[in-house]
Amino acid sequence: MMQHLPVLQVLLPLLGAPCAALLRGRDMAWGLALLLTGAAFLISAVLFGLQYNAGEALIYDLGGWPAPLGIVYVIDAASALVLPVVSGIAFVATIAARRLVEAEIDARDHALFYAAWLLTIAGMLGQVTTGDAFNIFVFLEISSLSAYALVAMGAGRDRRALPAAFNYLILGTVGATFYVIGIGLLYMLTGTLNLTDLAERLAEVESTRASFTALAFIALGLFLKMALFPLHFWLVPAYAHAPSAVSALMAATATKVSVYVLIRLMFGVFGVEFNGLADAIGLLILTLGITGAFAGTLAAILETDLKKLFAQSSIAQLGYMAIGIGAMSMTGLAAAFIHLFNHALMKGALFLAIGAIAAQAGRVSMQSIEGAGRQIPVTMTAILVGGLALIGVPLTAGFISKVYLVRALLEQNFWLLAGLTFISSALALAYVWKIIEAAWLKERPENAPALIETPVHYVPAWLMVFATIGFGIFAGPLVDAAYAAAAVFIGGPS
Amino acid sequence: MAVDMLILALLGLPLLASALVLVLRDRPNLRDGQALLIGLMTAACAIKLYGTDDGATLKLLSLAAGLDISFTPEPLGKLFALVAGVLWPVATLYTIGYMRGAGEKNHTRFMFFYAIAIHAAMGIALSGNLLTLFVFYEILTFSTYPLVTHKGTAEAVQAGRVYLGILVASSVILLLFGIIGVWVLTGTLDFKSGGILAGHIDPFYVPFLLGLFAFGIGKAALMPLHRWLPVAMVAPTPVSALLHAVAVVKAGVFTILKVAIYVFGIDFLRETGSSDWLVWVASFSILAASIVAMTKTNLKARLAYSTISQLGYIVLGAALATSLAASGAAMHIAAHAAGKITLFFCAGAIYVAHHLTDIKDMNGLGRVMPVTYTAFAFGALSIIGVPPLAGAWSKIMLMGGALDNGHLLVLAVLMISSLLNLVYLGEIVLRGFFAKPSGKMGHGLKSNVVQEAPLAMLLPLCLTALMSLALFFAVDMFILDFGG
Amino acid sequence: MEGALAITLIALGVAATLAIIRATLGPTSFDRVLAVNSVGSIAVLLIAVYGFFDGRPAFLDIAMLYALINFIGTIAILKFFRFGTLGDHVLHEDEEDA
Amino acid sequence: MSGFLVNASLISLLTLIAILALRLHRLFAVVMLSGAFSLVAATLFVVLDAVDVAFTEAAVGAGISSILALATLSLVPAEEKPHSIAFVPAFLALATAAMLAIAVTDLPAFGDVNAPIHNHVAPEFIKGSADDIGIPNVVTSVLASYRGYDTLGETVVIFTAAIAVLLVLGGYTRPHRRKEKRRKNGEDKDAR
Amino acid sequence: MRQIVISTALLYALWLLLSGHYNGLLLTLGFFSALGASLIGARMGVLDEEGLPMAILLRLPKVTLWLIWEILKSNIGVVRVILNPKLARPQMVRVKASQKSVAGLVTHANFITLTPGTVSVDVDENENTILVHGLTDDFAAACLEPDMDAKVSSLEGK
Amino acid sequence: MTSLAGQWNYFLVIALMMIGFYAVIARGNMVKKMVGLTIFQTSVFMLYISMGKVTNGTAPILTGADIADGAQTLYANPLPHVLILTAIVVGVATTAVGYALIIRVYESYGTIEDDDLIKMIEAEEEDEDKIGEAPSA
Amino acid sequence: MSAIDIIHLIGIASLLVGSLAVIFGALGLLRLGDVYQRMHGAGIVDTGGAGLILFGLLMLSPDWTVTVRLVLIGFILVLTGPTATHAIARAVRVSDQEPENISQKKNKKRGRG
Amino acid sequence: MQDDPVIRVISKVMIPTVMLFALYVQFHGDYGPGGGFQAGVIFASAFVLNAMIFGLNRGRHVWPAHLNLLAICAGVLLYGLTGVASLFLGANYLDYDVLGATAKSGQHIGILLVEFGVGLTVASVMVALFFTFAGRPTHVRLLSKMQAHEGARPPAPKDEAKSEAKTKATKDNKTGAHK
Ligand code: NA
Ligand code: NA
Repeated sequence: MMQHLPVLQVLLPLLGAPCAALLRGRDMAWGLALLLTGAAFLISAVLFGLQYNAGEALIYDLGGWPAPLGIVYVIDAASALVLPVVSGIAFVATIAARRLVEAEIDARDHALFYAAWLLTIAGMLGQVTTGDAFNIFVFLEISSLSAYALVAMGAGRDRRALPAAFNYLILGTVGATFYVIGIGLLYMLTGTLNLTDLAERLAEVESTRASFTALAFIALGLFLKMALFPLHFWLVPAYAHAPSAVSALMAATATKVSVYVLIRLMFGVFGVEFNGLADAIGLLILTLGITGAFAGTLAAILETDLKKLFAQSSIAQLGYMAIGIGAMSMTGLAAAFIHLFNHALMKGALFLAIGAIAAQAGRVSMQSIEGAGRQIPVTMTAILVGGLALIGVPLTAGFISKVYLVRALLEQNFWLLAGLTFISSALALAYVWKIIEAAWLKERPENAPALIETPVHYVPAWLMVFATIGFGIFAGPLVDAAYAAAAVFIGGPS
Repeated sequence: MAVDMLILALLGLPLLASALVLVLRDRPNLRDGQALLIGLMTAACAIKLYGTDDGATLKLLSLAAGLDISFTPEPLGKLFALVAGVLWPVATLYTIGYMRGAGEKNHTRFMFFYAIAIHAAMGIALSGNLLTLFVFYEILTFSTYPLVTHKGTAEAVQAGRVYLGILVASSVILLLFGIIGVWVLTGTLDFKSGGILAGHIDPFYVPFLLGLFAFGIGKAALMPLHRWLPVAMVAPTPVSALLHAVAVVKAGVFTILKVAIYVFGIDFLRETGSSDWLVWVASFSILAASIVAMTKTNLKARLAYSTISQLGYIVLGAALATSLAASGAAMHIAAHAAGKITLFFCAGAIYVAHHLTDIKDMNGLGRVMPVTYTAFAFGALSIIGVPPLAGAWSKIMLMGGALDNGHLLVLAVLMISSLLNLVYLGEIVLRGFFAKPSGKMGHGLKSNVVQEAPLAMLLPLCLTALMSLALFFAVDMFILDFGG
Repeated sequence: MEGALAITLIALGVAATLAIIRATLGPTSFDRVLAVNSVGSIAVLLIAVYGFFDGRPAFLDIAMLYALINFIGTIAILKFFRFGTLGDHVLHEDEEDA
Repeated sequence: MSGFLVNASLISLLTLIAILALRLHRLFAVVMLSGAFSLVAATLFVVLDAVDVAFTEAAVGAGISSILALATLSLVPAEEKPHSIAFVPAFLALATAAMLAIAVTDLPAFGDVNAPIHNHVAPEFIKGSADDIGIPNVVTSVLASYRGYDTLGETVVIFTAAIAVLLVLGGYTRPHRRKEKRRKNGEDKDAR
Repeated sequence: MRQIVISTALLYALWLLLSGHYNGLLLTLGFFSALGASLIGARMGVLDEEGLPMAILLRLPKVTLWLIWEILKSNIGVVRVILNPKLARPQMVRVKASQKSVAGLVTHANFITLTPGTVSVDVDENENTILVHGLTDDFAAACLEPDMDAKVSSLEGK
Repeated sequence: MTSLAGQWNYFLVIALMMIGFYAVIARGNMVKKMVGLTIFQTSVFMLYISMGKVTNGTAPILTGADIADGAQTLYANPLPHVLILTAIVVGVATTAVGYALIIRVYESYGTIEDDDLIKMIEAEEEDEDKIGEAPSA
Repeated sequence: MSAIDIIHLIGIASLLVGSLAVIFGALGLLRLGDVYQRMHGAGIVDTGGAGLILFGLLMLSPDWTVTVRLVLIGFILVLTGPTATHAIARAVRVSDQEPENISQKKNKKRGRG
Repeated sequence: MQDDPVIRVISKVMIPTVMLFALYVQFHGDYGPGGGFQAGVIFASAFVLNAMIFGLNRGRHVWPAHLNLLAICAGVLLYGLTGVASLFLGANYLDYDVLGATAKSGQHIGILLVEFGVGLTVASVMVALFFTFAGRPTHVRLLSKMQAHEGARPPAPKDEAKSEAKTKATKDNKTGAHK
């Protein structure tokens, strides 16, 4: 059965969804989701090990049809790194979901909710694993469609979830359609959809305008999906008004997967030397990245709603990932992978902690957490550590991200850009500190509802916090894995 | 004891103290007692370490390839460890007296973060590479933040914002930039005698890189990044002692010195003339801060600007880039530490005993608090640079370094600044002993009745005053060779 | 034979265009429904005729499907007009009270 | 050339319908035009030899989509607020189109039998459908076997849509009590 | 039950006509498809006298040629009006129908609509009347003739 | 290098695509947006199907002779057809979810026009901030 | 001239006449005065046009599977075409959008009936 | 719509025909256009027609919601588990070769099964979609409820199409009363 692990890890949540939809008993669907995400996490960990030992990509021919005839699953150093992120966070978010969903979603909807939950996870895992350009689109849509519904479920508390979900749907679909146009052009030029085959055959026709346009459409589509500035405006309302469990899952994983797909196509198919345009493309992405970093951070500083604040911060953090990509180098790509990994942990921790509060207090604003540092110290400490990691304080995962990001920029002699990156990350201090001050330096208002915390509330967030610190202190394996992942796309160490 | 063990002890003992503080939070005497005891042990270890030979490196862990947390004691670091280690028990004793005397709340939290700050200072002192240094530098920042905002008033919160804003922003924007820049340029972050940069960088860019460090190290309070220091005066006096003498600003100037010596290499700096600009910035900082200090009538504020001015000497020492100047700077770390802690202890004692903060209200107070004022005079004279007190040597060494380097104008700066020191510190001593009581002093106090602060406070300030004296005679400890 | 088929195709195309024009002009909604229904019928014929270029029954299956869908679509639109819903006609609150 | 005429007239017709759909404010008319659009599009697919696609487009675009749109219009206002031309979107659309148009000039000519896509992989599908799978409809072979995994995904997408709609609109799994009551009272005329 | 059998048979015949592939699997699937469609149809309640008017279906071929002729005639009549729209004299007439079954009535109504120039607008199954829109006086008058009514009634038999 | 004349089909499709895309991003009415999206997507389908076309080819359903001894006839490329079948399904799935959301939006806001919605949401957010400030003020 | 040729000729003729009918029908849809009248135009498309074209194709049919389908399409059109037209007519009648001139006549007829 | 005998009777004839046509399309996907997806849509349209003509409740009665949900899931599972069967027979996921005696027959069986799964899911999903959309009470009711219960909500924009529908409905109600 070992050789089937690549497909099983997507299949479990995928086929688990219809089973979950049929379950009726209390918590049954949740139990199933927990079981399946746990299994997926386990499998992805095993796959990571298998791939590491093999030292080369594991290929799985679906339907027994070899590429390029059929669709293949590819476990290489890159997908082996991203899979555990998605499945691990999915697992932890599922643990937390029980309490959050109970508080925020009508009990009659739970079975369907967890079905959609599993679908969105399966969709993301599928996108990461597949080696087929069109199959990416199919799984992208599985995860997106279920995500639209999950976001809309926030309407039980906040009706703004509905227009947010609708706009998310429109822009998500436009993004996906752009992607499909790009893939269509590529197909027309090469006659294949298999990514490896595409890369080989594209080399012959890469100097055509059509191949460049294909890249532009694919990139635009994925920029939309990954909420890269200035195509980010759908993200904040969607994450802010979604149910807390959904915010946590999506904020930590959804956009990352699109970043990964972008890397896979930009570097894996078009190649870093593409058409002699690397510099121009890199510069464009760098510009968008740094602008997004500033725009997101500044917007976060002005926010008073914590979910929105951290959603804005996600825009900034995605900007950093774009910066890594835009450096168009081995280190840059490794940095993007490192940050992709680390940011998933930090945002997971933050949104899970905020979710624990939201489940009690509804909207989590600056005002509603005044003095919370004393009432729920464990939860608030999770937010503190997550916030410090966002700033990039040493011994947190965020520090490692930043070090490699800036290293990548400096290697390419982008000193000014490196400086700007530092400035924008320091600005994160402003919004993190607003929270710290509200939580610890203000007294809890007398009329404010009492907040409580039990292990159920904070354990999921703290799992992520431990990971954030753990990967901040023992980052070596992660860095190695990220470099190995980058080496998939850019041959050899630079 | 092996060097490794000493390093671990110096890092571990403060952590142990902080843990015990939490454990013993409901038993104040035990809590404070153990802190004092561990402080003394730390001081002993620091002294022991100072006597050992160099060369051992302790690699604690590796974040990633090339990113190690490692410790390498070298003369400068051992000196800073010594300063922090010896002053910590003294400051702890003083803190116990102050916190109880002034009736401050949250004593446990205070003691906890205080110990963490010492831990961070030790980490900085012994750091074997830039990454380690940076990590502990940030720990120091964040662990002192709760101390600065200890009072929890709106003013304290605002001060905390400025404190954290300047220190964190400067470090994560500029310092980290510089560190990663060095990493990319040289492929290493380890401190090495003679520096690591030579040959890896176009000399044209060296001044800029140096600038990243000089301003990135906000704790050195080089103008214009000095604002955090005066505003932090809102915190209780033991915090001021910690900031100005034991750990924080010393960590800043220590870092500058260490970077200049072990990363840039003073020869490389001098030969390329890359630090000339810093000489003038430091000089400006020295004079400007002194002048501002003269305008302040709040005692702690005046002391704060005095510190900014004095830190300029140390930066100047680094910027002059000769072995003698660097030794002078190192000497001044110790000398100023001893002197300034005395002054702050005295200010705290005055506040606890009489709730006075403004210099104008302190006319004639010397007669009410003779011990305190005598100690104050010792500290002031040391800082002004009057023999036989420690500050005299460091100024002489700096002047020598300036001569070596041909910066004659610096001599003038040093002399003028000594004059200014004399004016703004002397005024306090003179008012205390010779002026007629006035203002608040007039109410309910008889100028001929001695009314000192509690013994727990008095003892430390006498100790530190004597240290200022003792250091003058121990000068050969500080003649270090940095190869320039 | 090809010529006749081509002429038929063109004729059907012209007819479809005329019908679309009617669908646009209206003026009543029923004119539009009628016109769109005719477009459907014409499309059925168009595909049937086009299939003859290939001489394959596959196309006629599509034509058959068209005819069925066209009917269901028309019924749906009319139901929508008449009752304002495709589901059950529900009384309004005020009517219910009356 | 005749191919050109048929295609061009069909696409022109589609363009006409699209513009009308864009300009009309009565939404039910828009929905009907959208249905007509699908019918004509399906006809175009027939002309382009994509019979399976035509079949699907007819059933889905003209059938289910229109019915869902009508069901929606029965619940929301059927009139659009008038709008003037928005220049930024118009510019964006033009820019996108221009980008594509430039790309297209590089592509193999329409219907070119020597284009890469007709000579790589696709011949193997056509051959394999006969030799390996043994069914005449190559589209079915590719859909269900060669790319069967995509089709599993497609099925899941449809499943997802159902889950999503049931979540968003609820209702389906739990009948409205009021309606149940009315049915009992025999008031529900349409349902008798 | 009887209806299900009839329906299954009819639908299976339809399957056989459409299929064109007569292997065991498809013949079996076809049978079950026909049966399934009939069973669901029965469950929907569409397989009653109205939905499965065997009498009319069986006799339908009798009138086919006549109907085609009628359709052609009226086509020409309407084309004339289209060429000269002024000829149109639209009007509504109510036609009394003699059919006994609803299916017969519906057949009548659809025959009316099938012949252009007349459209059945409203069919009243209680009063057995059909409201017809005629394009001209002639068309309207033609529906009132008993000709078509009789033909349809003959389809019902008995 | 192929001549411009060989690409006419693509140009026409692109023009159509533009109309759909414009409707999606320019129109404030949600139903209109959905219709625009459908047109946009359908025109992409046409792009794909156009590329699968082979001049003088036929639908990719093998005739009897070809099944027996390999493909002799010229067939259209079946792969774009398969891809577009999937895309159509995805499209209708999206449409269904979109309409469901539109219904819910209307039920909770009383409008399906973007600009009205934005105003209402802004007002809501202002209220929220006011409520947020009240106790501490 | 063989029988096949004659059948083909009939088919072609039928197609051409059918084309004409479809055009006339669509023209009627466009030209006639109100919605009721236009239904008669649409009726031509559905009956004469469709019938003749399908008959023409039937004559040209290459094999019996095609024949079967053509007949079936014819059946479906005969069933659904008039039903749809009737449904539209009835919808017009119950709506408020009935053409003016008709309503008056209708009332008259009603009065008479 | 069933008050009109023409529509009613013709629909009754059409519904089984459409269903059979759907099944024909389902099982002849190997030979001609169509397959599970198209068949599912067509099959569902028979249900839609039935529900539009005879009312949703009668439609629900024919095919209850919980069964429908079961069918939705069963179709997906049928597809997915066909692939799992390949796994157990020692081949890769969705490799149908091992499902039959020969590779070709295996492919036939596999395609038949998965296409049926697709058809089942699609048909039941389309039915579910229609019933969910069409079964929703009209907004007029909801809005008035909303205003009554939740106080100040913005009033719905005045909608003429709706009031048309309303009068029509009322009229229909009256004309149908003689029954
Ligand atoms: Na459509
Ligand atoms: Na098929």
